[in-house]
Amino acid sequence: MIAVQGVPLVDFLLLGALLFCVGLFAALRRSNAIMILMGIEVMLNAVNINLVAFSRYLPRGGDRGQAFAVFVLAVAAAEAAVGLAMVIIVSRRRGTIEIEEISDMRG
Amino acid sequence: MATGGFPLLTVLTFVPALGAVAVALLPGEAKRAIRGVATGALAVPLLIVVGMLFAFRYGQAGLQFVQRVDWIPAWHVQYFLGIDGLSLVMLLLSALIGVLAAIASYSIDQRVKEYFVWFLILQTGILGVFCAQDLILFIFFFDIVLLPMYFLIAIWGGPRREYAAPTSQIYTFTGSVLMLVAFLAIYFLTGAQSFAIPDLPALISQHIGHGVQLLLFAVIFVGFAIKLPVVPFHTWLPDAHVEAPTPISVILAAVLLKIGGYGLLRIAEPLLPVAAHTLAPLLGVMGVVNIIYGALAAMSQHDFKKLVAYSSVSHMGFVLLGIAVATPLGIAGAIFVMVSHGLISAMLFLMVGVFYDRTHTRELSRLGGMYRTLPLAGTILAFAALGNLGLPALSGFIGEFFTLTGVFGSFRVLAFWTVVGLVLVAAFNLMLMQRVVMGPVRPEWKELAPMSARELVTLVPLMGGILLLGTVPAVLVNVINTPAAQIVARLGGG
Amino acid sequence: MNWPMVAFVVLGGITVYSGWRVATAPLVTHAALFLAVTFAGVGGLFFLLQADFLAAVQLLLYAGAVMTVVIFAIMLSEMKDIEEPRPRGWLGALRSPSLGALPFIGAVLLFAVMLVVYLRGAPALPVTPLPAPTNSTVFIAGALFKIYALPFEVASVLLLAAMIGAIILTRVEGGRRR
Amino acid sequence: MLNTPPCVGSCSEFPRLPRAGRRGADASTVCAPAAAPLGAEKAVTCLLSLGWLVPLLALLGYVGHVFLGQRAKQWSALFGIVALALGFALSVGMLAQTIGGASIDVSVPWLSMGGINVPMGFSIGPLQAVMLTMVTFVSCFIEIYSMGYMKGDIRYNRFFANVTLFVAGMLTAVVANNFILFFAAWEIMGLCSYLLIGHWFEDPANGRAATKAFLVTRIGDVGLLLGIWWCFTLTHTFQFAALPGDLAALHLPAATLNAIALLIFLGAVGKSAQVPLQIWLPDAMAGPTPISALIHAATMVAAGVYLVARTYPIFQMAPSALFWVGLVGAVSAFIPATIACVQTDIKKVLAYSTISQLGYMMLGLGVGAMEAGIFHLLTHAFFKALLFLAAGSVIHAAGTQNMHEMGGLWKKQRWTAATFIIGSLALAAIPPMSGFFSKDAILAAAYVSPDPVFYWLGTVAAGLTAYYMTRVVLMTFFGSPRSEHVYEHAHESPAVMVVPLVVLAVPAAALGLAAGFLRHLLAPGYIKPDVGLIEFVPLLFAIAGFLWAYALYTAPLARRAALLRSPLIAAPYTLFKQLWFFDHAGSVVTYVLGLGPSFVIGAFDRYVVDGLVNACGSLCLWLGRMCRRLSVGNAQAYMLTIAVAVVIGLVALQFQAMGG
Repeated sequence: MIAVQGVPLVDFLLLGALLFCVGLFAALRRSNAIMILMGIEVMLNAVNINLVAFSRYLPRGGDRGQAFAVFVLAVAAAEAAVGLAMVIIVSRRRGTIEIEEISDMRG
Repeated sequence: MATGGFPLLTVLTFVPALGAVAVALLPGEAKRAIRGVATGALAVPLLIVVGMLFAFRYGQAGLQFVQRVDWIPAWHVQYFLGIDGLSLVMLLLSALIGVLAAIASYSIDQRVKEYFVWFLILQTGILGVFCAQDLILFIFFFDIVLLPMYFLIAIWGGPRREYAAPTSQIYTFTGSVLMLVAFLAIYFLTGAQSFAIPDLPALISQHIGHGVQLLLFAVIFVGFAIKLPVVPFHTWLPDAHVEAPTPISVILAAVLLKIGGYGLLRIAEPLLPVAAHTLAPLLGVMGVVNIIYGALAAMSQHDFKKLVAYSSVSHMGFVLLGIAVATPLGIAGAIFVMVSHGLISAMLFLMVGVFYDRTHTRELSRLGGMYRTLPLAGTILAFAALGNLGLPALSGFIGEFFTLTGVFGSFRVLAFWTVVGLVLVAAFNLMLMQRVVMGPVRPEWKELAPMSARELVTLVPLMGGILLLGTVPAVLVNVINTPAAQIVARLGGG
Repeated sequence: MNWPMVAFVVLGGITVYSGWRVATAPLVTHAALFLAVTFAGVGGLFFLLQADFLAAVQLLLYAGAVMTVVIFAIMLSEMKDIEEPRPRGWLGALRSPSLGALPFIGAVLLFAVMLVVYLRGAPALPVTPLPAPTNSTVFIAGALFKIYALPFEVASVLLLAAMIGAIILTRVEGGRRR
Repeated sequence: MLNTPPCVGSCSEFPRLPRAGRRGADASTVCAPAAAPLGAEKAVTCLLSLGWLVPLLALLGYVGHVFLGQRAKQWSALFGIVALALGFALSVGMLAQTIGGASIDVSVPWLSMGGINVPMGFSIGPLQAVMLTMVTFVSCFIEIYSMGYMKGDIRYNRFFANVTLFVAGMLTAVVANNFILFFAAWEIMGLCSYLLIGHWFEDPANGRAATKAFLVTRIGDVGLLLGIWWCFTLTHTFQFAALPGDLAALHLPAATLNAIALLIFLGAVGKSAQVPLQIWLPDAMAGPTPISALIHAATMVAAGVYLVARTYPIFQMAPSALFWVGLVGAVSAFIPATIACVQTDIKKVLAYSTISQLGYMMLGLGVGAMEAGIFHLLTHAFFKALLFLAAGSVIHAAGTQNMHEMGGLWKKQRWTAATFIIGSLALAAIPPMSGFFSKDAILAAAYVSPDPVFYWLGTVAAGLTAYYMTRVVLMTFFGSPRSEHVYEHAHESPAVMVVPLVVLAVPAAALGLAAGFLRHLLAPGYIKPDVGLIEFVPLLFAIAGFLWAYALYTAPLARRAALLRSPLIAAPYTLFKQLWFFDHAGSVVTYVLGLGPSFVIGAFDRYVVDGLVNACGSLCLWLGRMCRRLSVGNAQAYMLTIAVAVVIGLVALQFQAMGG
């Protein structure tokens, strides 16, 4: 296994941050509900990277980081399932899942 | 009685609350039972207060029937009850008015149970306010009074009650919030270990600079000025009065307004004497403005109840003037005016109720010739109106005369202006009598039901009280001399 | 040659690029595929970090389950067209129909701030990872079932609720096809 | 001079009343035997110590009316009459004792409030005894008269109750020995005058007249209040006995003394309807005639003069106060006399004549002749009450107050006419009637005083008085009846009304003889200034006035109409007819100071102050709406705001980290 000796923790954090911002950009840019959910999935993964990196580099935490990453996974899965179910319903009822039309909840 | 003794004041304050619970348990239809229990629950405090009148040691300064127990130790808040002459007088007034208003409430017949539950909670709040010696406890009872008032006006009120109830209660609530802020400021600035009113003055004078004291006094004053009411903050009163049912506007005028004056005397003056001294001229001017403004506004009213409401504004001006003068005579006069106005305005509002129940109108232009149609009611209204304009041999005169004697000593110019107010007060009371009582008999009011025994039961004690205080004022004055002297001593010593 | 760094750079690059494509791919299906690549990239990173259990779970769960759910969603929802209008010029990709250039600016801004934060904090962070545990699954299991037993149960309840919710929502629709 | 043994018994030496601060001053009965006791130890129960009984009897009469009046039906009037008769008997007894020089001043502690000690009590001296006798005598006979006049009135009992309460108020005012009790009684009198003027309140005009009366007197009372407070602030006492001494001891500046005296005088001006506060008295004629006789002629309006007399030492201390009193008196004597000459309503003529005579009394006080003023007050009380009652009898018979509808009633009402003429002669100060002696004393003192203007104003007014009284007599009783209906309808009043007329006519005529006795009683050392022939100048004016009126009103109507057109007479005529524009001034003041500002304040309050409060309410609503528009409904916008918020948070943390 390629041990990750040479890579400092900071790089992982930067990668996580970059991936998070890309996910955010995806969520904000897209006008299609599903795409937004995908963006959110990416952001969640970015968080996982950080968690695992912390668990591996920081002595005090032990492997809490990885355990927590598992929970993030669980939540992400549940969120994806319910989110997409709702998107399907909206598309059926409204015939569209463009964010602009779905704005009944405005002020 | 020392702290350990029988918790008389707690019993006094919470008997109406128990009454409320009892009434709540009764079935809604049993109207007679509800009224009986409610009146009983209100009569008990009156008996207790009358008992206390005898047990009270008048000459002795300081608090009596004291009960002091930790309530919220974490924040140094204590359940601290105690009364002196001033509180005793106010308790007597509110207990008496409470019973009379309850009897007057027999005319209310929709949702009777709810009405009396709120009524009893209101009475508990009132009695509590006059006993509380801890700032937070004072605010606690002060706010307990607000909620029932809202419901009592909003549900059983007149046509514009939806507007009047929230406005008036929010207005008063803002006042109490202001006061709370000031009390907390005092607590933190002085690092006091308790909110007890007797202990704070010393700490305040040590820890808080004059500038801050002035600011604190101003904030507390605004809180009580809304309740008193003082002119710029008075507009809630006419609306609240006009829309409130008769017994409630009796309590509002006779007792609730006095909480403002009582608060100034109990909290604002003793706690911040230096600020009180520097702001005294301003208070005096506001008092005079109150009198003249209230009288002029009353003159231009077309609604009977609004006229009486503005007359309350005008009379509270005397209280403010007496407090501003801060001499034993001035303050004793202010307290006397509070009690006498309590009785007189209660009578006036009851009379408004008497005429409204029969004619269903409060338009002064439509009322007239009541001497002939309701001779007894006309005479009693005349009695009340003459008491209101300060006719000697009635309590109004003694209060105003001695307050202004005190005022003349300190602010001569104010006395000259107040005297103009006196003429205006006489004017609007006479106009009231002319429009309602005199004049030809109106065809539409030909056959009105004469005064019922129940109405007379509520009015006769008040007339007796006014006459007694008018001819033998020493009865009340001996009780309030000591607290007045005490307040002034602390002010002077301040 | 610092192989781990090379591996890290390659995997990181793939993940970030596919993430970027998820954001900018005109076709929904393309975006979905790139999403799968991103998940795989992250899984690879976990391997790199010797968190083998997590890597496996990641690949299995994300790349597998979540992707299928996304694909289902794409197919079942009646999108008008899966083709987004061709953006004009290279800047077009950055503009969103409703918010314009704001998303990109927001994301860049956020990244810049995080960059600054990390770089300022970098010296204090350790450079070399701890000695990897022989078998991370045992270790994670210990954490999951001893220290975080309660959260674990809650997570399971959450998943159960999500399942039921998804079924009911879609079933009701299924029952009465309009 | 009968020399009854001086009052001994329970009187003790005259200790000065303790200054404020001593709690529970015991009942310091004071009964100073002025004349040296002859050692005769005859223990005569000091009638004076029962002085408080007189007002109390009247009060009991009132209580009787209120509670038992309804049942007693037509005999309910007896409560008042019996009470007053007893009061009169007691007063005469006390008068006898005061002649011996006894006086009494009793106080009991009533109230100690805020560190001041307010005793309450009564004091009887020669002045008080005389007033008590007059008031009880006049009011007793007026009540007897009213039994006839008010027969059949729906509120018969309430009328007598109010009259008796009024007399109780007047008597209390006379006996009061401190300002508070005095002011209380003063206001009770105002109240009863208000209630009685508005007795027939069905007619709104009566109601307005009553309110006007109360308000105008209230303006005066308010001045008195200020005077009282000023005295109290300086001397810490309300007692009449102690005040002058304490004020003198303070050596106050002239301005303060003047101010205090004039403020007290303002109270008198209000109550005694002196110019400019005299506008209420003519309107007060709306009340029943016995009331006009009792309250608005004999007693209440005289209370103002009594107040000045009671606090005379204070006026004497104030350098220029007496001048103003004299001036107001002289002006109040002249102007109403002119107005009375042109009035057509018999009661209005008598009302203006009352103001004029009160002006004489104030003039008397103003020029230092206090006992002359008081003597005129007494004589005026009798003959003016007589005139009003006689006028009442005419109105009762003729059914109208307008003199143009009367005429030739001499044949129909012999007794009323005779008593009316006696009253008129007394009023016109024709010797040997009482009016001559009292008015002459005042004018003599005025002549000697430093301001001769007062004397000439008084003398011209005397002439005018004779003119308008002759005019009234001629128009009412002589000449040809101007309306047949009135003439047929006229008949002599019943005995219960005529007897009081005759009884009152006796003192109206004979009281002049008692001038010397009264002068000695009221001011022992005073000698009437002897002005020789000047004494008869006012009489000449009076005779001239009589002749002019006689010439004018026995001639045919046409000549009078022609006279009116001549420029010399037309201008003053309109001036007098318009009541010297005082009423217009009054209504202007009411609107400018009263109703106008009240309307403005009412509107200001409703729209501006209340508007501000409502504005706060609507401000919150507006803010609410603004915030609502912020949430646009676009999910992505929300996400973006969160992201931006995080960015700002981090940046802030960094700055804090850097800064910290």
